[in-house]
Amino acid sequence: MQKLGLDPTVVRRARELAARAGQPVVDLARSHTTVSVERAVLRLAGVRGADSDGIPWVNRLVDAVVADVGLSHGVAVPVFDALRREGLDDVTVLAQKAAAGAVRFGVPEKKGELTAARRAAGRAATAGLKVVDRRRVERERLIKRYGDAPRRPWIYLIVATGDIFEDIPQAQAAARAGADVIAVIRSTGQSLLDYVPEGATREGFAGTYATQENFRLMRAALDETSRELGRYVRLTNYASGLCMPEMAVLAGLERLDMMLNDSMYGILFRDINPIRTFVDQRFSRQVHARAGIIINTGEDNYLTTADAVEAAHTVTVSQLLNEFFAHEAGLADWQLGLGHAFEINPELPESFRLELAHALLARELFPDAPLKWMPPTKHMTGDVFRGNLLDGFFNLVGALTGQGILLVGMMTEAVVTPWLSDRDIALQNVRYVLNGAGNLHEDFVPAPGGFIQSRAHEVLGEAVELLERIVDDTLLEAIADGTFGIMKRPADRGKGLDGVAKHAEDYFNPVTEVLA
Amino acid sequence: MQKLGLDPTVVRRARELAARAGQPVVDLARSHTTVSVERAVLRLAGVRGADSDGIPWVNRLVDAVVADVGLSHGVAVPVFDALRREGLDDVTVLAQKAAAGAVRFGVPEKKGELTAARRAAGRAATAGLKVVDRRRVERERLIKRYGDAPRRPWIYLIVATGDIFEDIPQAQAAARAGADVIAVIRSTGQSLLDYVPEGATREGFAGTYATQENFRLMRAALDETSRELGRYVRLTNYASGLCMPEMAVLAGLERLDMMLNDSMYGILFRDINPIRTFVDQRFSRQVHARAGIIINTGEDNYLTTADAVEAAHTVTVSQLLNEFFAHEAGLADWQLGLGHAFEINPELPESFRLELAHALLARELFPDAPLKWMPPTKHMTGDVFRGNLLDGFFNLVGALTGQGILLVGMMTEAVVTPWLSDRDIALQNVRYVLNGAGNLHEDFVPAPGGFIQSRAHEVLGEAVELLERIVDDTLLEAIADGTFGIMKRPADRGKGLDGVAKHAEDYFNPVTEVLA
Amino acid sequence: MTIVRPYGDTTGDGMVQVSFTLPLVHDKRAEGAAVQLANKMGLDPAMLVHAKPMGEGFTFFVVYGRVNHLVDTEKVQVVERDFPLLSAKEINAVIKRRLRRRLSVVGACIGTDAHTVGIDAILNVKGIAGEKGLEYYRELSVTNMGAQVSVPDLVETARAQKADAVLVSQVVTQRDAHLHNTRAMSAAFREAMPAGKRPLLIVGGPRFDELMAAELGVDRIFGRGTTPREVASYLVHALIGAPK
Amino acid sequence: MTIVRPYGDTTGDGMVQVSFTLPLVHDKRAEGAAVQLANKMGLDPAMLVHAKPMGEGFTFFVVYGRVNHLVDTEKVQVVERDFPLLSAKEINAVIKRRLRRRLSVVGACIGTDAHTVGIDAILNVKGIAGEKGLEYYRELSVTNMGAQVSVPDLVETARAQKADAVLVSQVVTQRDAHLHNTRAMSAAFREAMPAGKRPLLIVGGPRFDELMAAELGVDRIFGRGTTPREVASYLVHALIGAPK
Ligand code: B12
Ligand code: B12
Ligand SMILES: Cc1ncc(COP(=O)(O)O)c(C=O)c1O
Ligand SMILES: Cc1ncc(COP(=O)(O)O)c(C=O)c1O
Repeated sequence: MQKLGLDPTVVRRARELAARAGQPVVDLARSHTTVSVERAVLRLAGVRGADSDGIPWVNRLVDAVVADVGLSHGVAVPVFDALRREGLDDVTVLAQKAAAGAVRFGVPEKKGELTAARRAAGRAATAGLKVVDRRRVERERLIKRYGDAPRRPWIYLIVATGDIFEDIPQAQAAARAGADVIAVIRSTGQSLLDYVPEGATREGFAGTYATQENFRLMRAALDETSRELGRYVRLTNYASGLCMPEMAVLAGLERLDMMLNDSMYGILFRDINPIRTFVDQRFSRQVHARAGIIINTGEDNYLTTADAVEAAHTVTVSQLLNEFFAHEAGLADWQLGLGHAFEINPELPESFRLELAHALLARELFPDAPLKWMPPTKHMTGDVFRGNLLDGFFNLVGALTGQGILLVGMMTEAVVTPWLSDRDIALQNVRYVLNGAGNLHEDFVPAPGGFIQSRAHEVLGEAVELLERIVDDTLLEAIADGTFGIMKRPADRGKGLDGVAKHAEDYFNPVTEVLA
Repeated sequence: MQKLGLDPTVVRRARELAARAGQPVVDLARSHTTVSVERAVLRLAGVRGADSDGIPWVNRLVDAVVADVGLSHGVAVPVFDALRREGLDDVTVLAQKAAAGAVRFGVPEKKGELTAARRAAGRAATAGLKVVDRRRVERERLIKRYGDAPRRPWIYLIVATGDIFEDIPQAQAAARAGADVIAVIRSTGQSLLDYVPEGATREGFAGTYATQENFRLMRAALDETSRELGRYVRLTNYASGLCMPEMAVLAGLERLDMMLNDSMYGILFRDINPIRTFVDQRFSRQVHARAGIIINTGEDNYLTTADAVEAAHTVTVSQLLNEFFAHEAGLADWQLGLGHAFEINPELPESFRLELAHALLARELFPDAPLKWMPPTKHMTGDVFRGNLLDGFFNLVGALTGQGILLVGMMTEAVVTPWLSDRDIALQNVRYVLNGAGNLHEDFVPAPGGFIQSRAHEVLGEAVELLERIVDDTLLEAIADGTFGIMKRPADRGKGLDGVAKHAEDYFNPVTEVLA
Repeated sequence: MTIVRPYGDTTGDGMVQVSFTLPLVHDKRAEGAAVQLANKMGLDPAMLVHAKPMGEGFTFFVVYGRVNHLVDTEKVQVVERDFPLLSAKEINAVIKRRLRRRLSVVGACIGTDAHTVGIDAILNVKGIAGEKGLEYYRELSVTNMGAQVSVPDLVETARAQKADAVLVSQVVTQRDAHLHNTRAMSAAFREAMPAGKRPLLIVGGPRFDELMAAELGVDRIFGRGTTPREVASYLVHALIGAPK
Repeated sequence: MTIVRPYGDTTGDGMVQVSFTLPLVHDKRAEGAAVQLANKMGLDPAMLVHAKPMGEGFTFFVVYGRVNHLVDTEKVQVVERDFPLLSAKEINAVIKRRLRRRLSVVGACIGTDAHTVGIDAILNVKGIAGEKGLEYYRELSVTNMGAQVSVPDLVETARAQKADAVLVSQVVTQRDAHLHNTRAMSAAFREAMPAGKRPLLIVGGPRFDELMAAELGVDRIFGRGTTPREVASYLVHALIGAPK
């Protein structure tokens, strides 16, 4: 049921503008590659493990290729050409040799060698994608076998102990307590590492590292719990930071179910170079599309730095852009966990109705996307009694507006990363609201022309205006100007720009060949 | 706006049935008197103070009259006859003499003496009522001068330290923090005392005594705070228990603004005799009507002993009865703070929508009464985090259904009488809800024929059925059967029956003469 | 495990939450005072995470921190159930076989306390938590005197009913009302009846400390969440002994 | 008043609320363990009012009770503001008159911490709580390096900007990240510059203990709710001295 009476022509116009604003960035992404995209390719093609310093062999291999021929041709051809020349069949062994300085890389001049290298790379990459495909089938099978989450919204809980072996029992406990989705938070520093750490880890600040092994361990533990509970429990991590494409690959290989993956988060909140981010982002989304992974975007973050009322329309604009980029990369609507949040200052008159207006706008603009509804954080304080109350009203908005994924708020938000008891209290809160008022949306009918409808129309109007400006000025300019989250990020600054290259004429990527 | 689509004929029928069920009880009340009614008359007529054991002179005087002539004539004539005979002009002095055994009482046989006594009693009682009238005018003036509560619902807070001198600063602090109404809880034992203690008191369990002096002290303190805040802060106490009529008089004399005053509470929850209660109740309401005091009824209490869903219709029935009795005693609709409560088990599916249905039913049945909305108590536990959450949803129902008086719930309900910080947290909760969602009722439209409407119709239907049964069996039988709050209270049992007398032919009461 | 610490999100982290009001105007010194108190309670480090001025001269605080106390579960004092939990059937059978008359129980909520829901939950057929109350037991004869019963009336009724056990409920605890009333009750029974003739004295209510029975002069205390079957089983155990 | 107690609803009642989790399965013994802990924290009597089993082998407790500790407000240790709070006008005037050049400030959020809202609140024109940030002060020259700045970069920039003061923010505190980073920062400055040439080192963030400045090797710590004017006033006080 449409409750806001949005004008379909305005909605259509908003989408058109988003496409026009996004297209230049897509063009950029299609014509560039990055070290992480190339490493992701090699991971799919079978490179595994790390050297004794913990630097992954994919990093060593890509570095070696870049040193010899640069990045612009892609690494697949030089690598598979060398593999043939060296008479090896294991790319990891090649990486080890290359790291020792024992291999030279180049793009073969002979047509036959080129074709052979491309074909070999294609076979290897396809083998990797097959694993991803198997994982996807496996997920579907397990959901069928164990059963799916019992209702919408899915209940999404975080664990963040900083030690995978503490995280595991906490995640299992959270699942038993009712979580449908577990997100394992990673260490504060990881997004700026230009490699993915290896192995099980017990360190980190406010979370431990995202590694393939940690993914595997956690997924196995949750499979066990899913079996026990008779309900498939989803696992989430982050495809963001400098290794976004590799994270997407690892998630696909280890059957993660959802990934935080935003088109602009890294730019805005990690000061990663915009071009780097957009290129990495497109590749990671192609992989997510293939893996059947649901992405979660990060519009909620803007409201922690910008004002949630003033900047409400920037959330809408960003959702439209994220949608455009996602569709372009092959993601279906059911995979779009577009983000938004309950971050209006609770002291503001009508704050709750404003939240309803914003949440409903997102719901009606993206009727087929499983919106990710984020709890209050910015206006949470050390007053934990008040905190639990705000979380309750956040949950109510979630229920009234049919959000798809409910990130459960913690009363200790302003104090600590969640304690065991915080999660328990928070889940009790969610259960009370969903159980007691879960169907109240039937009786929630924004008065025609009233406060809620007007506010939603106003925000949509502002979004259209902003999109018009972005189309005129370019998205990169808008980002440089602080349009999103008041963070100013010029396109020629930020981390990781040196890992970007424009495609050479002969650029070849066996993965995008398949995924495109 | 009517949101439930109640059938006006059903509503009319419910009221008619309530009148028919109540009328025999009114007849009973009109043909009986009680020791407390008579003491109330003497208080209005000017008897003050207590003996050295703390027994008020009114008690001594009424006891002396009863010993000589019984209660059935009323005490006014014997007393004022004796006053004339003794050549006294101060009734308190007469009481003292009578207590010493120095006065005999009788009903004068001579027409002239009788008329003289009646006239003297009438003059004295009228003087007392004049004070009450002055207080009422004073209230109206102060409200005009300081301003009234800024919004509906009025915010109602309890103080219960057990010491009037701790209660006062706490009440003032509560008012400054936002309370529009302060209720001073009295000691657990007071309702069964057949006299009103005298003077300022610093003892009691879970509250200190209701005395004329405590009333005066608290009203004076709140007047001071009202001036300071530029908003008249109302004061509440209890007209219930064995001294209900006297409490009403003292409240009128000391400008209390609201009084807890229910037609059946004392019967059910204090095991006071039903006849005693109904007689006392009628008189007390006549006085409240004159004093411009708002009464608060006690239907909320039923839901602490009975189940709030099963017994929902008993609340409606009791509200209809309380309304009938109140109108009959001269109270206007604006004086009817009919009680109901948020007491449904929060574990029950749809609990919140059921609460909405019940609260809205009360609202639409009594559109002109300032309903008193009571917070969760029964299902509160020592989990104070959950407690604050439930209170928030209680506040939301209050706002969505336009309740008149919001009794603020405390997160420590199951633990202690409210602490200073509990009130602060509770008020913060109320402010958040009213400020953020106070106008959400505009968007709350129970779906036609949906869950909320159906439930409200169902409860009203059950109420009509129950009223039909009560009309057939009599109200006294229904009370004896445990219809209300599952408490079984036969009409010939309970405390205070010996203080009841049927009017003699010549019964005279100078107060009811005026108030009738 | 015998030694444990509070658990926030990591074994042994010792984390706890504390809130309180100090009668001080809110300023830095008051915040320091709050930290001082938390330190005295054993929180170190103590994080003051919330301070809110209230009224005149009061401030409310929330403090989180690591507490350095250890909990030794071996040294925990509790009143463990030292009798078998019997079924209604067993209870009736034991009474019938060993006592050969119905066991007489008198219940009341004494003093000015009017909270009957608790004692009714134990006595009335309706019961609580899915268990029927003592009235339901064929071999128990129950007299429920209701609320606000005076101690002399209770003693009188106990005598008249030849009570084997007296069950008293106390819910209001402000200013230790429950302790005063219980002491008055047990003293009255001691005065009224010789040791051998006295009924078993049992009190219950949500805020009693079950360890205080001796101090209050009663035989047993039941706290939060008591069920009728526990009480009936205890009655059999204390008055008749083990079933056999 | 110098000696105070917590206040529930009566002067001197000493009432506090505590909650925590114990790694114990919920039973009577666990409840006893919770009371034991509360007793060790000084609650006596301790009322256990809520116990909730969580997951496997954990129980959450809420306890209320009277704490027997006294708070001596004379003995409270706080970092009191020991400098006058100046207006922007005064600050600019003092710098202009006494320093005769703009005072150079370099700010950053170091380590992997990406929380810039706090340092931005102090530095950016926008400010916080109605006060403009340091950039707004005509006589202050502000370099805001943003977040996730490495210590070597910070030292480098401080040198380049001839910083009179370096302002560092730390918000993430898990596993004492803020303390590690602050120590690393102050050590780097000590190593890189001789005592007389070092800028004033200031750190801030919501979970710092303001008493730890010496221990962390910095000149001053600012906590929750700091406003730009306080910081500017301190800069003037510490670098220039009293206005006159
Ligand atoms: C229901 C209720 C009422 C009802 C009582 C109706 C009735 N007929 O009982 C009404 C509305 C009348 C009422 C009135 C008052 N109440 Co009241 N009431 C409550 C309430 C909401 C629930 C109590 C309850 O029924 N619990 C459910 C039963 C099943 O639990 P229980 O009593 O703990 O009993 C269990 C065990 O303890 C044990 N047990 C109990 N007794 C016994 C006895 C024996 C022998 C055994 C073996 C076991 C046993 O077994 C039971 C079953 O498991 C509580 C708040 C709360 N949520 O706890 C306040 C509460 C108890 N009331 C309170 C107060 C202060 C009052 C009033 C004084 C307030 C006023 N405004 O005037 C009045 C006066 C009452 C008086 N004179 O005593 C306070 C007491 C504060 C304190 N700690 O001292 C409370 C805690 C609320 C508060 N925070 O202020 N109340
Ligand atoms: C906004 C926010 C974010 C934003 C930050 C955006 C940005 N550009 O800053 C985003 C969304 C990006 C974010 C991310 C994360 N966050 Co964050 N975040 C918050 C949040 C909601 C508010 C912080 C804030 O802005 N406060 C407002 C400012 C004005 O206050 P302030 O920082 O205290 O600053 C004042 C004073 O402390 C002082 N001050 C501060 N610095 C300085 C410096 C100087 C020199 C001086 C003088 C004074 C001073 O003055 C300021 C003004 O009064 C808090 C929760 C909360 N409600 O507190 C969590 C919180 C800080 N985040 C947390 C975490 C764990 C993270 C993540 C690691 C989580 C994740 N899922 O990945 C990430 C990674 C961040 C990273 N690498 O550091 C935790 C930290 C836990 C802990 N105690 O260690 C918190 C407490 C939430 C939680 N409970 O988990 N976060
Ligand atoms: C979309 C998105 N990506 C990433 C992150 C954080 O992860 P990291 O900084 O470790 O990449 C967040 C944080 O909440 C997020 O919202
Ligand atoms: C209508 C009514 N009267 C009286 C009381 C309690 O007062 P008392 O028992 O002291 O008369 C209540 C308690 O909440 C009540 O609801």
